[in-house]
Amino acid sequence: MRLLYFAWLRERLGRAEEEVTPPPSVETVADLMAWLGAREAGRTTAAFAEPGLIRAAVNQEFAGPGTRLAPGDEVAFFPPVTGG
Amino acid sequence: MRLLYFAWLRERLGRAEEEVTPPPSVETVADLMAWLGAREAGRTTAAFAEPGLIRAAVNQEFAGPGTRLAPGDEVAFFPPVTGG
Amino acid sequence: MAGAVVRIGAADFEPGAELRSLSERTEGAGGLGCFIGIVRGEAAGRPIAAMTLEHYPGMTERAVRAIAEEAQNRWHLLGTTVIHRVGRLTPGERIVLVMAAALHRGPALEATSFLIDWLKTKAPFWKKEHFTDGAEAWVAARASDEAAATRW
Amino acid sequence: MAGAVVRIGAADFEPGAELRSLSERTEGAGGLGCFIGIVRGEAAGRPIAAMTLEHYPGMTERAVRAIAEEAQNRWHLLGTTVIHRVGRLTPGERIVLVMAAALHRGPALEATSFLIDWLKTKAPFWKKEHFTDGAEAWVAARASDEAAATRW
Repeated sequence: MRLLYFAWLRERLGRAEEEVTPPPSVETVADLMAWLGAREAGRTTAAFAEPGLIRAAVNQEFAGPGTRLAPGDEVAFFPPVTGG
Repeated sequence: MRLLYFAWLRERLGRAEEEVTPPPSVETVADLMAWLGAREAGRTTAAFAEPGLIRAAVNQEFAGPGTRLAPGDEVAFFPPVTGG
Repeated sequence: MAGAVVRIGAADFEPGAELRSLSERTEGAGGLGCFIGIVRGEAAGRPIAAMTLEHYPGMTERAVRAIAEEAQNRWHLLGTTVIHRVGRLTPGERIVLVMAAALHRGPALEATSFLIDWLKTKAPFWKKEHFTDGAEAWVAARASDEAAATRW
Repeated sequence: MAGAVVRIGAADFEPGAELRSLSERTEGAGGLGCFIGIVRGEAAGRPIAAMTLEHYPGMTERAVRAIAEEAQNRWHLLGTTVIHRVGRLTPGERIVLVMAAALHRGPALEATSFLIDWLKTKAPFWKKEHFTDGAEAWVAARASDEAAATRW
Protein backbone atom coordinates (compact mmCIF):
# COMPACT_ATOMS: atom_id res chain seq x y z
CA MET A 1 0.00 0.00 0.00
CA ARG A 2 1.42 3.36 -1.05
CA LEU A 3 1.15 6.26 1.40
CA LEU A 4 1.59 9.94 0.52
CA TYR A 5 1.99 12.85 2.95
CA PHE A 6 1.52 16.57 2.33
CA ALA A 7 2.22 19.94 3.96
CA TRP A 8 3.15 19.91 7.68
CA LEU A 9 2.39 16.21 7.93
CA ARG A 10 5.06 15.50 5.31
CA GLU A 11 7.48 17.83 7.10
CA ARG A 12 6.83 16.30 10.51
CA LEU A 13 7.25 12.73 9.22
CA GLY A 14 10.33 13.71 7.24
CA ARG A 15 9.11 11.91 4.11
CA ALA A 16 6.67 12.49 1.25
CA GLU A 17 5.77 8.85 0.65
CA GLU A 18 6.39 5.30 1.69
CA GLU A 19 5.26 1.73 1.01
CA VAL A 20 3.65 -0.09 3.94
CA THR A 21 2.06 -3.51 4.46
CA PRO A 22 -0.40 -3.15 7.34
CA PRO A 23 -1.77 -6.29 9.08
CA PRO A 24 -5.16 -7.68 7.93
CA SER A 25 -6.84 -6.08 10.95
CA VAL A 26 -6.36 -2.66 9.27
CA GLU A 27 -9.55 -2.45 7.23
CA THR A 28 -10.38 1.28 7.12
CA VAL A 29 -8.74 4.70 6.91
CA ALA A 30 -9.25 5.12 10.69
CA ASP A 31 -7.59 1.73 11.33
CA LEU A 32 -4.64 2.77 9.18
CA MET A 33 -4.23 6.07 11.02
CA ALA A 34 -4.32 4.28 14.39
CA TRP A 35 -1.76 1.75 13.18
CA LEU A 36 0.53 4.51 11.85
CA GLY A 37 0.10 6.46 15.11
CA ALA A 38 1.04 3.40 17.24
CA ARG A 39 4.13 2.91 15.08
CA GLU A 40 5.25 6.42 16.11
CA ALA A 41 4.58 5.92 19.84
CA GLY A 42 7.15 7.60 22.03
CA ARG A 43 8.50 10.03 19.42
CA THR A 44 8.49 13.64 20.59
CA THR A 45 6.74 15.02 17.52
CA ALA A 46 4.22 12.34 16.68
CA ALA A 47 2.60 13.30 13.36
CA PHE A 48 -0.56 11.27 13.96
CA ALA A 49 -1.01 12.45 17.54
CA GLU A 50 -4.12 14.47 16.62
CA PRO A 51 -6.02 12.47 14.00
CA GLY A 52 -8.76 15.15 14.02
CA LEU A 53 -6.38 17.51 12.23
CA ILE A 54 -5.68 15.05 9.44
CA ARG A 55 -7.69 14.37 6.29
CA ALA A 56 -7.30 11.48 3.88
CA ALA A 57 -7.77 10.54 0.26
CA VAL A 58 -7.95 7.03 -1.12
CA ASN A 59 -7.00 6.63 -4.76
CA GLN A 60 -7.09 10.41 -5.16
CA GLU A 61 -10.62 10.91 -3.81
CA PHE A 62 -11.35 12.50 -0.43
CA ALA A 63 -12.14 9.65 2.00
CA GLY A 64 -13.72 9.64 5.46
CA PRO A 65 -12.38 7.57 8.40
CA GLY A 66 -14.74 4.69 7.65
CA THR A 67 -13.59 4.23 4.06
CA ARG A 68 -12.48 0.62 3.49
CA LEU A 69 -9.03 -0.09 2.12
CA ALA A 70 -7.76 -2.68 -0.33
CA PRO A 71 -4.21 -3.82 -1.04
CA GLY A 72 -2.67 -1.65 -3.72
CA ASP A 73 -4.62 1.47 -2.72
CA GLU A 74 -2.89 4.84 -2.85
CA VAL A 75 -3.67 6.51 0.48
CA ALA A 76 -2.80 10.16 1.14
CA PHE A 77 -2.82 11.99 4.48
CA PHE A 78 -2.76 15.77 4.78
CA PRO A 79 -4.06 18.73 6.81
CA PRO A 80 -7.41 20.23 5.77
CA VAL A 81 -6.90 21.87 2.38
CA THR A 82 -6.43 25.62 2.46
CA GLY A 83 -7.08 26.38 -1.19
CA GLY A 84 -4.89 28.25 -3.62
CA MET B 1 -29.68 76.93 -27.85
CA ARG B 2 -28.01 73.89 -29.33
CA LEU B 3 -30.10 70.76 -29.82
CA LEU B 4 -28.73 67.26 -30.39
CA TYR B 5 -30.67 64.19 -31.54
CA PHE B 6 -29.74 60.53 -31.28
CA ALA B 7 -30.79 57.12 -32.60
CA TRP B 8 -34.23 56.88 -34.26
CA LEU B 9 -35.05 60.45 -33.27
CA ARG B 10 -32.04 61.67 -35.25
CA GLU B 11 -33.03 59.47 -38.20
CA ARG B 12 -36.66 60.60 -38.12
CA LEU B 13 -35.75 64.27 -37.95
CA GLY B 14 -33.09 63.83 -40.61
CA ARG B 15 -30.50 65.79 -38.63
CA ALA B 16 -28.13 65.21 -35.71
CA GLU B 17 -28.15 68.77 -34.39
CA GLU B 18 -29.47 72.27 -34.90
CA GLU B 19 -29.45 75.72 -33.35
CA VAL B 20 -32.84 77.05 -32.23
CA THR B 21 -34.05 80.20 -30.50
CA PRO B 22 -37.29 79.28 -28.73
CA PRO B 23 -39.62 82.06 -27.50
CA PRO B 24 -39.35 83.18 -23.85
CA SER B 25 -42.42 81.09 -22.98
CA VAL B 26 -40.29 77.96 -23.39
CA GLU B 27 -38.91 77.59 -19.87
CA THR B 28 -38.55 73.85 -19.35
CA VAL B 29 -37.61 70.67 -21.21
CA ALA B 30 -41.34 69.83 -21.51
CA ASP B 31 -42.03 73.29 -22.98
CA LEU B 32 -39.23 72.81 -25.49
CA MET B 33 -40.56 69.40 -26.56
CA ALA B 34 -44.05 70.83 -27.02
CA TRP B 35 -42.68 73.74 -29.06
CA LEU B 36 -40.61 71.39 -31.24
CA GLY B 37 -43.65 69.10 -31.66
CA ALA B 38 -45.85 72.00 -32.74
CA ARG B 39 -43.23 73.05 -35.28
CA GLU B 40 -43.59 69.60 -36.90
CA ALA B 41 -47.39 69.62 -36.96
CA GLY B 42 -48.83 67.97 -40.03
CA ARG B 43 -45.74 66.01 -41.04
CA THR B 44 -46.43 62.33 -41.61
CA THR B 45 -43.64 61.07 -39.37
CA ALA B 46 -43.65 63.54 -36.52
CA ALA B 47 -40.62 62.78 -34.34
CA PHE B 48 -42.08 64.39 -31.22
CA ALA B 49 -45.54 62.80 -31.63
CA GLU B 50 -45.01 60.56 -28.59
CA PRO B 51 -43.09 62.58 -26.01
CA GLY B 52 -43.31 59.64 -23.56
CA LEU B 53 -40.83 57.75 -25.73
CA ILE B 54 -38.26 60.54 -25.61
CA ARG B 55 -35.69 61.30 -22.93
CA ALA B 56 -33.59 64.43 -22.56
CA ALA B 57 -30.28 65.66 -21.27
CA VAL B 58 -29.37 69.25 -20.49
CA ASN B 59 -25.69 70.09 -20.63
CA GLN B 60 -24.88 66.36 -20.78
CA GLU B 61 -26.83 65.36 -17.69
CA PHE B 62 -30.10 63.39 -17.80
CA ALA B 63 -32.94 65.87 -17.29
CA GLY B 64 -36.62 65.39 -16.47
CA PRO B 65 -39.46 67.27 -18.22
CA GLY B 66 -39.53 69.94 -15.50
CA THR B 67 -35.86 70.87 -15.85
CA ARG B 68 -35.52 74.62 -16.48
CA LEU B 69 -33.59 75.83 -19.50
CA ALA B 70 -31.25 78.76 -19.99
CA PRO B 71 -29.99 80.36 -23.20
CA GLY B 72 -26.79 78.63 -24.34
CA ASP B 73 -27.80 75.23 -22.91
CA GLU B 74 -26.93 72.10 -24.86
CA VAL B 75 -30.14 70.07 -24.96
CA ALA B 76 -30.18 66.50 -26.27
CA PHE B 77 -33.22 64.36 -27.10
CA PHE B 78 -33.08 60.61 -27.55
CA PRO B 79 -34.97 57.35 -26.98
CA PRO B 80 -34.47 55.61 -23.61
CA VAL B 81 -30.88 54.37 -23.55
CA THR B 82 -30.44 50.69 -24.36
CA GLY B 83 -26.92 50.23 -23.02
CA GLY B 84 -23.94 48.83 -24.81
CA MET C 1 -6.08 54.85 -5.91
CA ALA C 2 -4.92 54.63 -9.52
CA GLY C 3 -8.26 55.87 -10.77
CA ALA C 4 -10.45 54.91 -13.64
CA VAL C 5 -9.30 54.59 -17.23
CA VAL C 6 -12.26 55.12 -19.57
CA ARG C 7 -12.23 54.96 -23.36
CA ILE C 8 -15.24 55.19 -25.68
CA GLY C 9 -14.52 54.93 -29.38
CA ALA C 10 -14.52 52.92 -32.57
CA ALA C 11 -11.10 51.33 -32.07
CA ASP C 12 -10.71 47.71 -31.04
CA PHE C 13 -8.70 46.89 -27.88
CA GLU C 14 -6.26 44.19 -26.88
CA PRO C 15 -7.40 42.55 -23.61
CA GLY C 16 -3.93 41.27 -22.71
CA ALA C 17 -2.37 44.71 -23.02
CA GLU C 18 -5.17 46.29 -20.97
CA LEU C 19 -4.79 43.68 -18.22
CA ARG C 20 -1.06 44.28 -18.10
CA SER C 21 -1.61 48.03 -17.92
CA LEU C 22 -4.14 47.74 -15.07
CA SER C 23 -1.89 45.34 -13.22
CA GLU C 24 1.08 47.68 -13.49
CA ARG C 25 -0.82 50.65 -12.13
CA THR C 26 -2.44 48.77 -9.21
CA GLU C 27 0.51 47.43 -7.25
CA GLY C 28 -0.60 45.54 -4.17
CA ALA C 29 -3.81 44.25 -5.75
CA GLY C 30 -4.67 40.65 -4.91
CA GLY C 31 -7.27 40.19 -7.62
CA LEU C 32 -8.30 41.48 -11.02
CA GLY C 33 -11.84 40.87 -12.22
CA CYS C 34 -12.52 41.20 -15.91
CA PHE C 35 -15.39 40.92 -18.37
CA ILE C 36 -15.16 40.99 -22.15
CA GLY C 37 -18.32 41.34 -24.20
CA ILE C 38 -18.51 40.00 -27.73
CA VAL C 39 -21.12 40.72 -30.41
CA ARG C 40 -23.41 37.71 -30.74
CA GLY C 41 -24.69 36.46 -34.08
CA GLU C 42 -28.33 36.73 -33.16
CA ALA C 43 -30.76 39.04 -31.44
CA ALA C 44 -34.02 37.68 -30.01
CA GLY C 45 -33.53 34.54 -32.08
CA ARG C 46 -32.98 36.34 -35.41
CA PRO C 47 -29.55 36.20 -37.08
CA ILE C 48 -27.85 39.55 -37.33
CA ALA C 49 -25.17 40.70 -39.76
CA ALA C 50 -24.01 43.61 -37.62
CA MET C 51 -24.99 46.08 -34.96
CA THR C 52 -24.37 49.79 -34.67
CA LEU C 53 -23.69 51.45 -31.34
CA GLU C 54 -24.38 55.16 -31.13
CA HIS C 55 -23.24 57.29 -28.22
CA TYR C 56 -23.40 60.92 -27.09
CA PRO C 57 -19.80 62.10 -27.26
CA GLY C 58 -18.96 63.89 -24.06
CA MET C 59 -21.97 62.79 -22.04
CA THR C 60 -21.32 59.08 -22.49
CA GLU C 61 -17.69 59.40 -21.35
CA ARG C 62 -18.76 61.49 -18.35
CA ALA C 63 -21.44 59.01 -17.33
CA VAL C 64 -19.12 56.02 -17.67
CA ARG C 65 -16.36 57.77 -15.73
CA ALA C 66 -18.82 58.69 -12.96
CA ILE C 67 -19.99 55.10 -12.56
CA ALA C 68 -16.41 53.77 -12.60
CA GLU C 69 -15.52 56.22 -9.83
CA GLU C 70 -18.63 55.21 -7.89
CA ALA C 71 -17.51 51.57 -8.14
CA GLN C 72 -14.01 52.53 -7.02
CA ASN C 73 -15.38 54.17 -3.89
CA ARG C 74 -17.98 51.53 -3.15
CA TRP C 75 -15.63 48.54 -3.40
CA HIS C 76 -12.39 50.31 -2.44
CA LEU C 77 -10.87 49.42 -5.78
CA LEU C 78 -7.26 50.07 -6.62
CA GLY C 79 -8.15 50.78 -10.25
CA THR C 80 -10.65 50.18 -13.04
CA THR C 81 -10.61 50.12 -16.82
CA VAL C 82 -13.72 50.50 -18.96
CA ILE C 83 -13.47 50.42 -22.74
CA HIS C 84 -16.58 50.52 -24.91
CA ARG C 85 -16.63 50.49 -28.67
CA VAL C 86 -19.10 52.38 -30.85
CA GLY C 87 -19.97 52.30 -34.54
CA ARG C 88 -20.71 49.26 -36.66
CA LEU C 89 -19.60 45.92 -35.21
CA THR C 90 -20.03 42.42 -36.59
CA PRO C 91 -20.62 39.13 -34.73
CA GLY C 92 -17.50 37.84 -33.00
CA GLU C 93 -16.03 41.32 -32.51
CA ARG C 94 -15.15 42.53 -29.00
CA ILE C 95 -17.44 45.34 -27.93
CA VAL C 96 -16.74 46.04 -24.26
CA LEU C 97 -14.06 45.46 -21.63
CA VAL C 98 -14.51 46.01 -17.88
CA MET C 99 -11.76 45.39 -15.36
CA ALA C 100 -11.50 46.06 -11.62
CA ALA C 101 -8.48 45.58 -9.36
CA ALA C 102 -8.91 45.13 -5.60
CA LEU C 103 -7.13 43.68 -2.60
CA HIS C 104 -9.41 40.63 -2.64
CA ARG C 105 -11.43 38.61 -5.12
CA GLY C 106 -14.89 39.49 -3.79
CA PRO C 107 -14.79 43.24 -4.46
CA ALA C 108 -12.95 42.77 -7.77
CA LEU C 109 -15.63 40.47 -9.18
CA GLU C 110 -18.59 42.29 -7.64
CA ALA C 111 -17.42 45.60 -9.08
CA THR C 112 -16.90 43.98 -12.48
CA SER C 113 -20.49 42.65 -12.42
CA PHE C 114 -21.84 45.99 -11.27
CA LEU C 115 -20.07 47.91 -14.03
CA ILE C 116 -21.05 45.60 -16.86
CA ASP C 117 -24.69 45.47 -15.67
CA TRP C 118 -24.78 49.25 -15.64
CA LEU C 119 -23.10 49.56 -19.03
CA LYS C 120 -25.49 47.07 -20.64
CA THR C 121 -28.60 48.78 -19.31
CA LYS C 122 -28.15 52.36 -18.12
CA ALA C 123 -25.21 53.75 -20.09
CA PRO C 124 -25.99 56.34 -22.77
CA PHE C 125 -25.74 54.07 -25.81
CA TRP C 126 -28.29 53.28 -28.50
CA LYS C 127 -28.13 50.05 -30.39
CA LYS C 128 -29.35 49.25 -33.86
CA GLU C 129 -29.45 45.69 -35.10
CA HIS C 130 -28.87 44.88 -38.76
CA PHE C 131 -30.51 41.53 -39.53
CA THR C 132 -29.17 39.19 -42.18
CA ASP C 133 -32.39 39.62 -44.20
CA GLY C 134 -31.61 43.31 -44.63
CA ALA C 135 -34.04 44.60 -42.00
CA GLU C 136 -32.76 46.88 -39.29
CA ALA C 137 -34.23 48.09 -36.01
CA TRP C 138 -33.31 50.21 -33.02
CA VAL C 139 -33.34 48.12 -29.85
CA ALA C 140 -35.83 49.05 -27.12
CA ALA C 141 -34.80 49.03 -23.44
CA ARG C 142 -35.20 45.54 -21.97
CA ALA C 143 -37.05 44.81 -18.74
CA SER C 144 -34.65 41.98 -17.76
CA ASP C 145 -31.67 44.30 -18.09
CA GLU C 146 -33.40 46.85 -15.89
CA ALA C 147 -33.84 44.13 -13.27
CA ALA C 148 -30.16 43.17 -13.41
CA ALA C 149 -29.08 46.77 -12.91
CA THR C 150 -31.47 47.47 -10.05
CA ARG C 151 -30.10 44.61 -7.93
CA TRP C 152 -27.21 46.94 -7.14
CA MET D 1 -19.07 22.67 -25.54
CA ALA D 2 -15.35 23.26 -25.87
CA GLY D 3 -14.68 21.78 -22.45
CA ALA D 4 -12.42 22.76 -19.63
CA VAL D 5 -8.73 23.52 -19.97
CA VAL D 6 -6.97 22.87 -16.64
CA ARG D 7 -3.30 23.36 -15.87
CA ILE D 8 -1.62 23.02 -12.47
CA GLY D 9 2.11 23.67 -12.37
CA ALA D 10 4.99 25.94 -11.53
CA ALA D 11 5.01 27.85 -14.82
CA ASP D 12 3.68 31.39 -15.10
CA PHE D 13 0.92 32.14 -17.63
CA GLU D 14 0.14 34.98 -19.99
CA PRO D 15 -3.44 36.20 -19.42
CA GLY D 16 -3.77 37.77 -22.88
CA ALA D 17 -2.78 34.55 -24.64
CA GLU D 18 -5.17 32.52 -22.48
CA LEU D 19 -8.04 34.90 -23.19
CA ARG D 20 -7.33 34.69 -26.91
CA SER D 21 -7.23 30.91 -26.75
CA LEU D 22 -10.54 30.67 -24.83
CA SER D 23 -12.16 33.13 -27.21
CA GLU D 24 -11.04 31.16 -30.24
CA ARG D 25 -12.42 27.88 -28.95
CA THR D 26 -15.79 29.33 -27.82
CA GLU D 27 -17.26 30.79 -30.99
CA GLY D 28 -20.68 32.25 -30.38
CA ALA D 29 -19.91 33.33 -26.81
CA GLY D 30 -21.29 36.75 -25.84
CA GLY D 31 -19.22 37.15 -22.71
CA LEU D 32 -15.98 36.07 -21.11
CA GLY D 33 -15.58 36.38 -17.34
CA CYS D 34 -12.10 36.31 -15.93
CA PHE D 35 -10.32 36.50 -12.60
CA ILE D 36 -6.59 36.78 -12.03
CA GLY D 37 -5.17 36.25 -8.54
CA ILE D 38 -1.93 37.88 -7.50
CA VAL D 39 0.23 37.10 -4.47
CA ARG D 40 -0.20 39.86 -1.89
CA GLY D 41 2.64 41.24 0.17
CA GLU D 42 1.04 40.47 3.51
CA ALA D 43 -0.87 37.77 5.30
CA ALA D 44 -3.07 38.61 8.29
CA GLY D 45 -1.30 41.96 8.53
CA ARG D 46 2.24 40.55 8.55
CA PRO D 47 4.54 41.21 5.59
CA ILE D 48 5.49 38.10 3.66
CA ALA D 49 8.53 37.48 1.47
CA ALA D 50 6.98 34.55 -0.37
CA MET D 51 4.46 31.75 -0.21
CA THR D 52 4.73 28.13 -1.21
CA LEU D 53 1.79 26.27 -2.72
CA GLU D 54 1.86 22.50 -2.44
CA HIS D 55 -0.54 20.26 -4.35
CA TYR D 56 -1.25 16.56 -4.76
CA PRO D 57 -0.24 15.80 -8.33
CA GLY D 58 -2.98 13.84 -9.99
CA MET D 59 -5.67 14.42 -7.38
CA THR D 60 -5.52 18.20 -7.59
CA GLU D 61 -5.88 18.20 -11.38
CA ARG D 62 -8.78 15.73 -11.16
CA ALA D 63 -10.57 17.80 -8.53
CA VAL D 64 -10.12 21.06 -10.47
CA ARG D 65 -11.27 19.46 -13.71
CA ALA D 66 -14.35 18.03 -11.98
CA ILE D 67 -15.36 21.42 -10.59
CA ALA D 68 -14.77 23.13 -13.95
CA GLU D 69 -17.01 20.56 -15.62
CA GLU D 70 -19.63 21.06 -12.91
CA ALA D 71 -19.55 24.80 -13.62
CA GLN D 72 -19.84 24.14 -17.35
CA ASN D 73 -22.99 22.10 -16.83
CA ARG D 74 -24.51 24.36 -14.22
CA TRP D 75 -24.11 27.60 -16.18
CA HIS D 76 -24.20 26.12 -19.70
CA LEU D 77 -20.74 27.46 -20.38
CA LEU D 78 -19.12 27.29 -23.79
CA GLY D 79 -15.69 26.80 -22.23
CA THR D 80 -13.56 27.38 -19.16
CA THR D 81 -9.87 27.78 -18.39
CA VAL D 82 -8.36 27.24 -14.94
CA ILE D 83 -4.64 27.68 -14.39
CA HIS D 84 -3.14 27.43 -10.90
CA ARG D 85 0.50 27.78 -10.07
CA VAL D 86 2.34 25.82 -7.37
CA GLY D 87 5.75 26.12 -5.75
CA ARG D 88 7.34 29.22 -4.30
CA LEU D 89 5.77 32.53 -5.38
CA THR D 90 6.66 36.07 -4.36
CA PRO D 91 4.38 39.11 -3.89
CA GLY D 92 3.18 40.57 -7.18
CA GLU D 93 3.36 37.26 -9.03
CA ARG D 94 0.26 35.87 -10.73
CA ILE D 95 -0.94 32.73 -8.98
CA VAL D 96 -4.30 31.79 -10.50
CA LEU D 97 -6.39 32.42 -13.60
CA VAL D 98 -10.06 31.51 -14.01
CA MET D 99 -12.04 32.20 -17.16
CA ALA D 100 -15.54 31.23 -18.26
CA ALA D 101 -17.20 31.83 -21.63
CA ALA D 102 -20.98 31.90 -21.96
CA LEU D 103 -23.71 33.26 -24.20
CA HIS D 104 -24.47 36.03 -21.71
CA ARG D 105 -22.66 38.03 -19.04
CA GLY D 106 -24.56 36.67 -16.02
CA PRO D 107 -23.47 33.03 -16.33
CA ALA D 108 -19.93 33.99 -17.38
CA LEU D 109 -19.35 36.09 -14.26
CA GLU D 110 -21.24 33.83 -11.85
CA ALA D 111 -19.25 30.80 -12.99
CA THR D 112 -16.02 32.78 -12.63
CA SER D 113 -16.93 33.69 -9.03
CA PHE D 114 -17.96 30.13 -8.25
CA LEU D 115 -14.71 28.68 -9.58
CA ILE D 116 -12.41 31.11 -7.80
CA ASP D 117 -14.31 30.72 -4.50
CA TRP D 118 -13.95 26.95 -4.77
CA LEU D 119 -10.27 27.15 -5.72
CA LYS D 120 -9.46 29.47 -2.82
CA THR D 121 -11.19 27.30 -0.22
CA LYS D 122 -11.86 23.70 -1.23
CA ALA D 123 -9.21 22.84 -3.81
CA PRO D 124 -6.47 20.42 -2.71
CA PHE D 125 -3.72 22.96 -2.12
CA TRP D 126 -1.70 23.68 1.00
CA LYS D 127 -0.18 27.07 1.52
CA LYS D 128 2.87 28.02 3.54
CA GLU D 129 3.67 31.65 4.21
CA HIS D 130 7.26 32.84 4.50
CA PHE D 131 7.32 36.04 6.55
CA THR D 132 9.91 38.74 6.03
CA ASP D 133 11.28 38.12 9.55
CA GLY D 134 12.26 34.59 8.54
CA ALA D 135 9.36 32.81 10.23
CA GLU D 136 7.20 30.47 8.20
CA ALA D 137 3.86 28.82 8.83
CA TRP D 138 1.36 26.57 7.12
CA VAL D 139 -1.96 28.34 6.67
CA ALA D 140 -5.00 26.90 8.43
CA ALA D 141 -8.38 26.72 6.67
CA ARG D 142 -10.27 30.00 7.06
CA ALA D 143 -13.86 30.24 8.23
CA SER D 144 -14.63 33.22 5.95
CA ASP D 145 -13.47 31.28 2.91
CA GLU D 146 -15.66 28.37 3.90
CA ALA D 147 -18.60 30.76 4.02
CA ALA D 148 -17.83 32.13 0.55
CA ALA D 149 -17.69 28.66 -0.94
CA THR D 150 -20.89 27.43 0.70
CA ARG D 151 -23.01 30.22 -0.79
CA TRP D 152 -22.95 28.19 -4.00
